[in-house]
Amino acid sequence: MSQDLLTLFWVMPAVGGLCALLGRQARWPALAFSAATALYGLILLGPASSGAWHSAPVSSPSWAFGIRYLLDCDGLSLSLCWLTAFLTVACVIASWNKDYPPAYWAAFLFLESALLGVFLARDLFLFFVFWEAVLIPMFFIIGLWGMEGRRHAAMKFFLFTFFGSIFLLLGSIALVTRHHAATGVWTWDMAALKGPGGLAGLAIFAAMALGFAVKIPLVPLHTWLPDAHTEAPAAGSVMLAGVLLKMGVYGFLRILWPVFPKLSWELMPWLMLLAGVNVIYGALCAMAQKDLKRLIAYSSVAHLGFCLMGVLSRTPEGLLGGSLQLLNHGITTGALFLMVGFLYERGHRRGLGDYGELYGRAPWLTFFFGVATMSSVGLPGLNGFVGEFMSLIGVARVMPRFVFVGVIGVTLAAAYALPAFQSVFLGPAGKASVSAKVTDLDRRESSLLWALCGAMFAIGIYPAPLLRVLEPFLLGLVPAR
Amino acid sequence: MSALIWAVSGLLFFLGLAAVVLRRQLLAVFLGMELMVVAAALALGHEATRAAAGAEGFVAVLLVLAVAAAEAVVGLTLVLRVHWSGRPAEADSLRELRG
Amino acid sequence: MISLASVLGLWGPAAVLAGGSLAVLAIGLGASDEHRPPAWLMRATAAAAVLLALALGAVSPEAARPPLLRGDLLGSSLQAVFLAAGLPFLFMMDPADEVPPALALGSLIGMAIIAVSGSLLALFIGLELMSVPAYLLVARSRSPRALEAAVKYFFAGGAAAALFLMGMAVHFSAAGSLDLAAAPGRVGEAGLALMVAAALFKLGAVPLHFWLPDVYEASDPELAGFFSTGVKAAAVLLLARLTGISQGPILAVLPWAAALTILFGAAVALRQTRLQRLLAYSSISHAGFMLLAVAAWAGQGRPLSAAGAVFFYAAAYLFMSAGAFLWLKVTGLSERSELKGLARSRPADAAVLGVLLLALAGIPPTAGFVAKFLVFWEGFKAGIYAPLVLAGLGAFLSLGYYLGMVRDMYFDEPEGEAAAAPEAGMTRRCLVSAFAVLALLLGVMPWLVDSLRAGGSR
Amino acid sequence: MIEIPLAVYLLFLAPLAALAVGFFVTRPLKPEWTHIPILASCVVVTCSAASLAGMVYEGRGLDGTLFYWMVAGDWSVPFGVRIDGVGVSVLSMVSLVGALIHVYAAGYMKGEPGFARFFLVFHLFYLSMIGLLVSNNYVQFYLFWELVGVCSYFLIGYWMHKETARRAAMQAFLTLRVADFGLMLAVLVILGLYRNTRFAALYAVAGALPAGLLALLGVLFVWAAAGKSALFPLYFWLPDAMEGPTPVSALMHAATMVTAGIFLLVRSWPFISLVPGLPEFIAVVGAATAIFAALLAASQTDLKRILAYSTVSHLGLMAFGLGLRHVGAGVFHLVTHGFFKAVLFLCAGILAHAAHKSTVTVSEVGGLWRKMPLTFVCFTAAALSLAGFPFTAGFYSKDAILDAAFAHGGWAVAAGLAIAAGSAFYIFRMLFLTFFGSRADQQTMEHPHEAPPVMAVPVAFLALGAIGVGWLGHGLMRMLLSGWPPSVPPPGLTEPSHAVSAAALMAAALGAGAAYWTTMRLPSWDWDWRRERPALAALFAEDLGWRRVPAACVSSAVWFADKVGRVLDHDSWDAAIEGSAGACRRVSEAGGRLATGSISDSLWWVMTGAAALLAWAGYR
Repeated sequence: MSQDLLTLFWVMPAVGGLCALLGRQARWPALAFSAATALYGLILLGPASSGAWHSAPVSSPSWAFGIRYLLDCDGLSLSLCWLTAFLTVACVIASWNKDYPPAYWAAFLFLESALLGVFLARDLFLFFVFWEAVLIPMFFIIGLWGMEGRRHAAMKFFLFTFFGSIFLLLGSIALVTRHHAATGVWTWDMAALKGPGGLAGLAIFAAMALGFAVKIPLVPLHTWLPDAHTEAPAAGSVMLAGVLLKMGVYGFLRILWPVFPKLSWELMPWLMLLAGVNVIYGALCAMAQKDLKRLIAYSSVAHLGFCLMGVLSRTPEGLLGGSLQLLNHGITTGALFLMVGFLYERGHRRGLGDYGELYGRAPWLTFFFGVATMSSVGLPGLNGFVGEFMSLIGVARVMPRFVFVGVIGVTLAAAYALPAFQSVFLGPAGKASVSAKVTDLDRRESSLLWALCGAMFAIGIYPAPLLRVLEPFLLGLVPAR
Repeated sequence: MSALIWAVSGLLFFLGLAAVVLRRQLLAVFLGMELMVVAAALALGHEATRAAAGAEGFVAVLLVLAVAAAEAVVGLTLVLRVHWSGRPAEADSLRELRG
Repeated sequence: MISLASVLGLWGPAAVLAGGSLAVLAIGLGASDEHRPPAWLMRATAAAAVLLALALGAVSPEAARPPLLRGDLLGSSLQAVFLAAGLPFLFMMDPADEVPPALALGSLIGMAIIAVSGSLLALFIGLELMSVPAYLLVARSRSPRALEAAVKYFFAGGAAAALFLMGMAVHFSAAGSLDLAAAPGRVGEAGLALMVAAALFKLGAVPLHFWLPDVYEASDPELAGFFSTGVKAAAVLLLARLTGISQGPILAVLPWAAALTILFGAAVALRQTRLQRLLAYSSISHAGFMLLAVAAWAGQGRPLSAAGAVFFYAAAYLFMSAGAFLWLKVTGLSERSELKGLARSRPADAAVLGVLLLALAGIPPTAGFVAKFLVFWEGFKAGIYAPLVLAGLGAFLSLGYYLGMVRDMYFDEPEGEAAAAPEAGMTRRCLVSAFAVLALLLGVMPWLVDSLRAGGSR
Repeated sequence: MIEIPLAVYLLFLAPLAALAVGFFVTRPLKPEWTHIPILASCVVVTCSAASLAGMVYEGRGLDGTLFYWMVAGDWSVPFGVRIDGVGVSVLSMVSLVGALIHVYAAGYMKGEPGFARFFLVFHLFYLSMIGLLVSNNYVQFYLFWELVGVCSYFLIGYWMHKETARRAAMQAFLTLRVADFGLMLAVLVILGLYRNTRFAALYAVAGALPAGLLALLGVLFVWAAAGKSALFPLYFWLPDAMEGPTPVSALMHAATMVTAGIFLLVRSWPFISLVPGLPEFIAVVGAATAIFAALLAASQTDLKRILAYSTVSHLGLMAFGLGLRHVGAGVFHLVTHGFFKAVLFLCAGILAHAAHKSTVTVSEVGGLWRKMPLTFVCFTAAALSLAGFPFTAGFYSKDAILDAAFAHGGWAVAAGLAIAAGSAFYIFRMLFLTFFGSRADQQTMEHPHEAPPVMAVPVAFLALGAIGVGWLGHGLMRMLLSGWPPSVPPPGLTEPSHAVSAAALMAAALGAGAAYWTTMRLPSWDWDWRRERPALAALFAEDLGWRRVPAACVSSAVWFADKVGRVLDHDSWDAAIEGSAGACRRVSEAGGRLATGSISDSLWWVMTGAAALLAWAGYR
């Protein structure tokens, strides 16, 4: 019974997508199904927190080679599913009065169903199928309804991730064959698989980590991110930054840590170095950007660097902080991209110098953007701070000298986010500025942003309940040192 | 004795090969091909006498010659069609399909 | 004693096909020039013969030992594949006279013989019987350069046949018999090398592939579809038979040849402008994957469970490649630039080709992905790691043009007026979309492999 | 669990309620009434602060947890309250001065377009300052520390249309952010090693901390305090922060926010005092800042900028007192400074309000003591207190510091006296230029009028405080003892010997005389030296060249970011990846050319392939 409940969870948006495709007026079924999925997600809280899913009887027959249709849902997966579901509802509402064809709404619902699949799958093969299935809708969202350079950005996005996932596939197969060689059992269950030691283990770990690193993105492999974010439609960037970037870190948490407990601990310093480079490099690139969306894209590179740092430290604070920061970044950057989308709807421009003195014409937009910027800068009292601070505590407990890099990243965050906020919203309106065309948010848009800002404040002021939801799986990853 | 036969067969095979690869006219290439088949048939026939498995070798030679004949029919018609189409039956005249 | 079942199982398909071809010729001869028999009649009889052969093929023969013939599961399953490949070819053929169906049946007979052959001689005869009708079929294609392609195909095929013969002779001298049994010593291996070269030629492996693009480009789309699926499946079977009699040195080269084929095929296909030539090079790349599957299968000591990968790739490729070629025939497009903006002018066609291309690229949840996954899976079990990584990179390169075509269709504006869609019959469109749906479904319901594995381990 | 008195909850709940009511109710409906719930909450906060002060005076300190903020398995960060001597003494000053400035602001900001926005952020600042003073662990301290920084950004940049205000706000925020780097790193290092940052727990284990760690923590705390309390390296944001409205300058940049840095040093005193040489370093930095700022204050023409530099100077003085290990004197001066500096700022505000400008320069005012008597009286009282004349609050607290300087001897004495003289000089120069004899080339204000009561009454109260607070010295010292960490010598307040008082008075009188001589006797001296030596004037305008250093830092950071962002990331690395696609195209075309289309070539390839296979079979 329990597996079918989870199957219903990820199938619901797919069915919605089909309805949207067939119906003439696509946006109403899209809203109905995405809202239903979000509400359904809340119902799963009860069993998820009590870990009821994991003991689910293995009802599904095993296909060849031990591959099985296995779903499970614990705190970490559930919170990421919530993030996906609520951001999808936000995207549907945000692009409500724009005349998109039915395929647009269907693409978002298919994307949501594939993402839910990724977070619920516990079979490595099933995980991989969902992992790749996410690419197709996103490719079409960027490619069909994006900005001017969408063709190139969509191709670059797909090719980058596909390149990574080839190595993920090869690594998974090698892992399963090695596991069979060691234990004589064909299984693809993430919880049961144990990676080999020695050089083979290192090769498998490196291959799978490369697959995930492309998605995080770790710096050398990140050049698809700014293009994809800049060229995607507003709602597309929300989903891209809000959820797709989380799949990489989720992959580390869900697969690499349990399967390679000892090896991942030995490799921690090197990965931490990469995460540190991510933070500093992302912040510096963000400071150099002239386009608002590219700036937020590079800030995502920096924020994901923090998440990875926390997750790498394998301490209770670090793990929980990193995972919480995944959610926080989804909410904060989702809100930022929504607002840039609203701004683009009005002024059709994304440059930093194209606006100015918006506080008079659009006070509510300025207020919400200010709150989101402060949250992204990591102002305590908002959600950004809790996640980043706990991640850095994890780092401090494991590599005290390295926390210096993290704090420099936090300081640099202010150096790129605030000048951008000021030049767009408070600064002088140059002669080429289009601020005249900017009107304030309407009821639909501000209600959306009220929800997101409410979440930012709630998590910032009282994060304990959400941290308790995340705890069950993550505390198991703390190695007994 | 068998070494001599194999030498002759090898020589014939190599000559046919050279013709196939080096010559320009299609007919010459065709002859080279037939030469290679004949060389193989010779070797087969010789080995058939030595082998203990009965008539398998001889049957093989017969069938090979039959198949070579069928091939020749098809090959020559194609070469003639090229000739009739006004192009010299040269390897170089047939270069439109490239890349 | 040879039981009736085994004779039926082994000889049945070839005999029925021969009968069918004679019937077709008879109808053609019988009718005089004024009142020609209806065009579809010939193709219907041919199709009936193929269906009957398929049915007989399903009767799985035990390992009977009549001379020249020996059947096994891989043989009968690949036989089903190339017979199935014949059907769409016959169905989509332009209704001319009785000669093309007869030739097609002739070629199928050759393949059937390879499927059940137990000796090298039978293999040679099957190979030749498969190839010669093919030369004529190419010559009869409508393209202006059909003759040139046919000539190239003939001479290359003839040379390969000569090589095979010489290899057979050398092997015969070492082994003493023409049976498909391992020959002792280095001489036998040398003979085998020549024969494997001929098989690789037929498959289109890289150094020996130069004939393939010209032939596929000049022949009619449905014929090219038949070549890329039927003939290639038979070539795989031929190679599988040959690996049986090798001590090992040849087996070591196969994975590297496969990797080279995949990479070269994908690389060259990137910049092709004519669609049929692009699909030709992509079929070379897929041939590389099939070669890799055979290498992995042979590398593990030819267990039947590993044969699933070879079979499934051939089966999945049948739908994808035949679907793609038949799509060209139905829509009448030939240049890659004509694809630009197709999603707006002809959305249904664009969707069908989109699904086929995603399957060819091997993106989940399509059959192409499951096929590639199985190849990787068997490859890892066989321990050929480096070629697998190269194969993965080849798959990545192939994404360049498969996804490129999808991008052209969906993201670009149509240039110039849309080519007038030929009045292809609705039935043909349904056939092509059926292929696309199958390409999708096979990916989602991999029970097919399960059933084979269960069958194979018996 | 310690029973937490209601007063503590009120400290937080009252402002929160006022903010909620203000934001959701009065702002949309009646923006001009926003200040009413906020003033009410100020009163409640001041009363509860007073009750807590009484509680602590009787020796009943408190350190408890309200709720758990961050939680991870067994580890957690509490959100708690620590009511001890240090906290409450500064809290009572801040709450009282803050409340009065709120009242003043109600009058000063009436009619401003962003009235509601101003009061909401102003009160949020008030709440975060209070939270900072009562928090019981470093993480919560850091929370309010950052919140105060952000509120200062929005308040300094209140008049967004002015370019200078925006630049000042940004400069303030980024400088504070660079300073907070130190505090965050220190807190993380503590958490990394001890997983617990409660003051009580850390004080208990202070002695056992390794020397290296203590040194690092000490330096980081000093770096953070230097930023927030505008000590030498990072002081330049404070004078520019005068772009904000006067109540902001009064509350933030005189009485409360800038003292947060000193408060951090006092809170972390058990660690700093154990680091050999660090207190002396603080003393030197404090003294240098004080003298440097006093010199600059004397050269300014804008009233508020003079007071800004005077604040920098007095913060230096407090640090100087702390550095000389007289924590009591430092805290005492912090409290008294809060009062008299607030009065000075508010009077400057009244002058600006009368001139209907955001700020007034010395040349625009003169001879106002007859037209604005109340302002003159309050200003003079505060000026006397600042200069340290007997019976004023400043006298007691400044002399305590001078006493510490004399006890330390050597350079400290000279520095102490120089500071006393300097501060007397610039404050009396401002007094004479503003209120006495108008200069020949001065443009006097058209019709200066007395401030409305809503502004005058709070100034009067504060002026009384500026005088009377000095007498509470001993009561303050008793309060400081409660909750003082045992490992550190208690903060006593020694009675300054008559010799010290006399010397201080002498220095102050000297300063005042010099001010009188330069402003009244040589009326145009203040303007002449600027015209004759423009280079020197420019040098002073650039804080003796120190302003170029932060400007250089910012431009080099932007240059480096551009190098990394544009050149390294976009032009070279991204181009390389795009280039690889081009390379694939070239390989593909080469492969295509390989197929020449001639039969003999394809046959040649067939034969070579077969030969290769043959060789491979032969070779193995």
